[in-house]
Amino acid sequence: MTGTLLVGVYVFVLAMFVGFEIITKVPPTLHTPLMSGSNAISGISIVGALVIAGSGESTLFTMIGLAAVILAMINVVGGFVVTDRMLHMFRRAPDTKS
Amino acid sequence: MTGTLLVGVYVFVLAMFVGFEIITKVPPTLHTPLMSGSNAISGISIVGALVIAGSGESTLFTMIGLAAVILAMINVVGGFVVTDRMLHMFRRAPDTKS
Amino acid sequence: MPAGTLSTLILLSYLVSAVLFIVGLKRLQSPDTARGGNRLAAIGMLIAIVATLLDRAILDFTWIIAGLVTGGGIGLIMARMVAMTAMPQMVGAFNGFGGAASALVAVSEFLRVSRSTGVFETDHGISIMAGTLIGVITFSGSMIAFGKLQGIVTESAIQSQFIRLLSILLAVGALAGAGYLVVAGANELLYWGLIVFALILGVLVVIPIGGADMPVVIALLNSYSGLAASSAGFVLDNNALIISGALVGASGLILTSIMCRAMNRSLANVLFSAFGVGMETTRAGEEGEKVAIPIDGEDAAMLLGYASQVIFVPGYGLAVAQAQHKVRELADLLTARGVKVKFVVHPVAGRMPGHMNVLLAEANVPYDQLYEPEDVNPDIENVDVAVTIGANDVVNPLARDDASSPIAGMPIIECDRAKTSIVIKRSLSVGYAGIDNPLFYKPNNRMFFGDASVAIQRMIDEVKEL
Amino acid sequence: MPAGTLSTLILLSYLVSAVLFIVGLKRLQSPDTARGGNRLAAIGMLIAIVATLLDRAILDFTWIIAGLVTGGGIGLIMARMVAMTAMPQMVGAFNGFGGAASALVAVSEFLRVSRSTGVFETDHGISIMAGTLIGVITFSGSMIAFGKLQGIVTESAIQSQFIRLLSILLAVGALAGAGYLVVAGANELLYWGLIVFALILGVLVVIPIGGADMPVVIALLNSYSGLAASSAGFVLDNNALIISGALVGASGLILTSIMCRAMNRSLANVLFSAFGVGMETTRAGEEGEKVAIPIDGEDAAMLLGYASQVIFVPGYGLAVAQAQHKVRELADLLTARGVKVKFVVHPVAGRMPGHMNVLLAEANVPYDQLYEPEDVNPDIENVDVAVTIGANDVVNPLARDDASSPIAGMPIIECDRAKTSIVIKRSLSVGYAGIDNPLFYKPNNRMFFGDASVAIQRMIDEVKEL
Ligand SMILES: NC(=O)c1ccc[n+]([C@@H]2O[C@H](COP(=O)([O-])OP(=O)(O)OC[C@H]3O[C@@H](n4cnc5c(N)ncnc54)[C@H](OP(=O)(O)O)[C@@H]3O)[C@@H](O)[C@H]2O)c1
Ligand SMILES: NC(=O)c1ccc[n+]([C@@H]2O[C@H](COP(=O)([O-])OP(=O)(O)OC[C@H]3O[C@@H](n4cnc5c(N)ncnc54)[C@H](OP(=O)(O)O)[C@@H]3O)[C@@H](O)[C@H]2O)c1
Repeated sequence: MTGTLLVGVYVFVLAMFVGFEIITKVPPTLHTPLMSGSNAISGISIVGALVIAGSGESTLFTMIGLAAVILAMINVVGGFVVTDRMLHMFRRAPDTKS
Repeated sequence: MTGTLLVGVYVFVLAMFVGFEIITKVPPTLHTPLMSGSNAISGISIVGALVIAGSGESTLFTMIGLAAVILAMINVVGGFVVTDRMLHMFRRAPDTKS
Repeated sequence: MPAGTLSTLILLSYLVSAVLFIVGLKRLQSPDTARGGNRLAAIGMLIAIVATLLDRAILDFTWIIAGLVTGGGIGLIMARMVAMTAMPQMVGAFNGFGGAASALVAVSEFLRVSRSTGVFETDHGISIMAGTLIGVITFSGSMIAFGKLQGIVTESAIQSQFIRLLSILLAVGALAGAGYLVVAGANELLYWGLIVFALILGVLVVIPIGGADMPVVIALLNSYSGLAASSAGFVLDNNALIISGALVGASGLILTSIMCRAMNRSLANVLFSAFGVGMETTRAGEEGEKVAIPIDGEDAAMLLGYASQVIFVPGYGLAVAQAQHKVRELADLLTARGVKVKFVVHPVAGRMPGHMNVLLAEANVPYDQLYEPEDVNPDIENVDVAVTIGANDVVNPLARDDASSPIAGMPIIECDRAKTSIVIKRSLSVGYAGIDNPLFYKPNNRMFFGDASVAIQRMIDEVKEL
Repeated sequence: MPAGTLSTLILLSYLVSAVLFIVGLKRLQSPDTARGGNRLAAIGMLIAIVATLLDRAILDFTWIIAGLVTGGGIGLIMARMVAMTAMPQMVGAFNGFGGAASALVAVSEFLRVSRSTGVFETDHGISIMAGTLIGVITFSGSMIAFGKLQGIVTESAIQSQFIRLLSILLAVGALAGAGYLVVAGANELLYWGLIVFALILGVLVVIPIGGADMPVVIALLNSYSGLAASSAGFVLDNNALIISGALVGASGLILTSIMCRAMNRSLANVLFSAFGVGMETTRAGEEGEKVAIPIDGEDAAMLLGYASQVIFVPGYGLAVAQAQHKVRELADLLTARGVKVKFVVHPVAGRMPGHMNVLLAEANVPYDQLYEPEDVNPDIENVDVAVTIGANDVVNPLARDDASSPIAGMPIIECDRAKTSIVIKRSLSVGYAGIDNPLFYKPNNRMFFGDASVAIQRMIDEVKEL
């Protein structure tokens, strides 16, 4: 294993810890938005897709990249918008007691 | 900034997040052991100290390394042992209800 | 695309994105901050995209713009159009797209190596293979899950030894092929074969699972789509992808385990037992012996209108009947009459975690009027009327009383201990878990037969008459 | 020592160490798992040490063994001998050693560069300077904090404009010098100068802070010692150091902010206000006007022995008098008589977070008999006798009633609302915050003057007579 991969493993393990710690504290009320919101985040592969699509290496790569950009973008935009739509509906009682 | 330093920054930021998430959930009861235990962990610089002390580069480096090993080792052993001593005293009631 | 070739600024932007994702998810810990958190995460994504576009490795923007606009447009339309009840399949489809995108990143990296040296550095090769396989399986599995929930794939759930054996063979074959490719160097034909294997594997793994278990599968695939993104991150040596993928991976795993625990079943049981197959049509066998007392709208309205404390327990049927607005209307009517109304939401009521919360939020029920079972159960004797609306398993006393029942140990809302219980559903048939519900035959229970939406409307009309 | 030269196995061991540290700290979230967690962390450290020793960069083991044995021995003896009451200064001293070790790592790296090329890569140079400065300041600051708590540095707290100005000048000088070194290349004389600056700076920053504020300073220095280790990690490009240091850095910061918040003061106020200076000798001015009613052992024993509910509120005086075992004995006696006894521990009672918990645990008080203020305050009217043992500020009603008091807003244990309150202390003098306590003059309060240990012994004797 090279150092670079290993550093990636360090980063992965730490991020997993952060994820576990943060997500376990999300209340059940918000589990559906959590699912769609985190789903949108997994569209981060858009970053890789963009580089491929723009590399100009050959038509093949451009087309693969284009497909990846479209798919990832659906995931990103769709995910964030639908989460926002859901969360928009959550509201406190107008006559809040506490 | 080189890539290596930046990766270090990634690791640092993630570890800070992990630390914050985990430590905020430690109850006040255990704050003193937390302080001494985390203190022991900061003795991790023993790792750097060992490499210097063993590098055999010159007497100067060996002596600096030796001093660093001794100091870090006091921190590590002292920290863990004193924390264990404290935690040993924490116990549940013999007639636990729950 | 090793890290060295990206400029510091871009790498720092990625770090900012990752931090925004983390902070955004953290804000999801409370409904008050959740919307802002989602926006922060979206801003993080925007920063990552813009930073990437500034990368000097990008030479040709034509197709990129086309792709961004097309994908963004489709995503926007889907997100705007989808009904709240269709959320599970929507998330399922998005998972699939994310997985496919990650897989395509790995594919193009494979092709790049294959068309230059043809030899993999071991760890780069492993990352590419992992990215490809996980991404493709996520894609085909998600599409099947989507199809099942949407009613497109009507294939009834079958759990045959044959399928299981075939899956194992395919998995072993895919792993062996991937290993061979890493060691022996790029071979495009074999690689396409692997991809086909993975596509079929995804289908075979999801097909045998009962439609009702799909939400668990979707949460699991959510986790996979994260792992696929992480793998793509390893392929590109990009920490932003690794971090974001790991966050999503952790999130999906936790949701999966929460659902399994709330149903008191293991993940293996969900994946391999063909649970919940064809039970929508099963009828309780002992109807003849036990008596379920029906009630009509007028009597129900009398009970409700003159009660001092009422709880509503929504379940999957509420979602099916889209009765959330009606229920809210009824609750408002009763509150206006001085009745104390609470909504009690079980963590696995409905078909995905937090499903009821989203529906009730859509109907403008403030989230601080929602209670969890453990808040209400201790004093449930003081509740005059417990109205169960299209719920079944989550109010089934067997979970508490019968250790041999398949749902034994699952926490329930103990409506049978309320002074009076009213259950609104269309028949005496079973729910998700496929077991009979003794609550229906308790002397203090009344059945209000009918579609939840229609039934509640009837109650509203009658309460207004009081 | 760039990462590339370390073998994969060693790097993986470091990852395992880091994970063990994280899991170990996580286990500190409950007293049941805390001890195991501490051991896990210790195992993680052992793994890191062993992995490092296997590194081929290590050629000469003689001095290493000598160092490990000497340091380990000293640490062991210190840890075994220290009294529980001396914990704050102990942690303070250890912080200093850790900071010094990190600084020495940076120093040796500086010397290595200085004696080869003499030129720094910018980021390597920055890491070295940060490691040196943070480590050295942590060291000298910790030594002063230790000295103050141990009573070696008796220098009374002074907060003069001169010291503040000098500190700022030194800080600016150190930063400028460090920047110059990074840009212009190694210059050993200047570097030693910087170290002297940093040593003095550490002293000057801590000297003006009142002895009573030392625990906050120690938590802050704890955080610094973590940051110093992280810097050393950047210097050596070693992620294990970076991660561990960041964990400790976060932990120290959180403890600092918890202490400040519990005292309702800002960190800036703690560091720069010379709060709590010389107040051990300050007497409340209005003693003459108000009347504090004393009580003797016999009457106190009567009240306690025939009560049905008693709470004990320990404070700093308990630690001073080492009365924890006596209190436990009294509590046992009362419990045997059928009295319901609770210990109510304020989060900042004593002089460091969790101080009382450690003392009571030492006296074998089970931790599930310890309550937090908010558990007890709502029903405190039903408490027959509230016994305050060497506490003062944490039961001061001014925090609740007087918005202009320096402790306004600090949560307190409302002993003044109990049926009877007994306060055990040696005089009417003030506590840490230096303000008078109206509780002493309430009609339902009795003062039991004397050293806590002696006073409790008197109560024990009298209760036995009942
Ligand atoms: N939430 C999650 O994350 C999740 C995930 C996976 C599995 N599950 C499982 O799903 C179940 C959820 O329990 P639940 O009580 O909410 O639902 P349930 O047990 O599945 O029962 C739903 C009931 O609603 C009735 N119904 C259907 N359509 C209706 C309509 N239009 N009007 C009125 N009633 C209607 C059905 O009876 P009729 O046919 O007689 O009308 C059915 O018995 C649990 O077993 C849980 O383990 C939950
Ligand atoms: N825990 C932390 O982390 C922390 C950190 C920093 C600051 N603080 C501060 O420390 C204070 C803690 O409050 P506290 O109520 O525990 O202590 P306190 O307000 O400092 O009062 C302690 C009292 O104990 C008495 N005492 C001293 N020696 C005694 C002995 N041998 N026998 C009997 N009594 C004795 C003293 O009165 P006499 O002289 O009359 O006996 C003194 O008034 C708070 O203000 C808090 O903000 C806490």
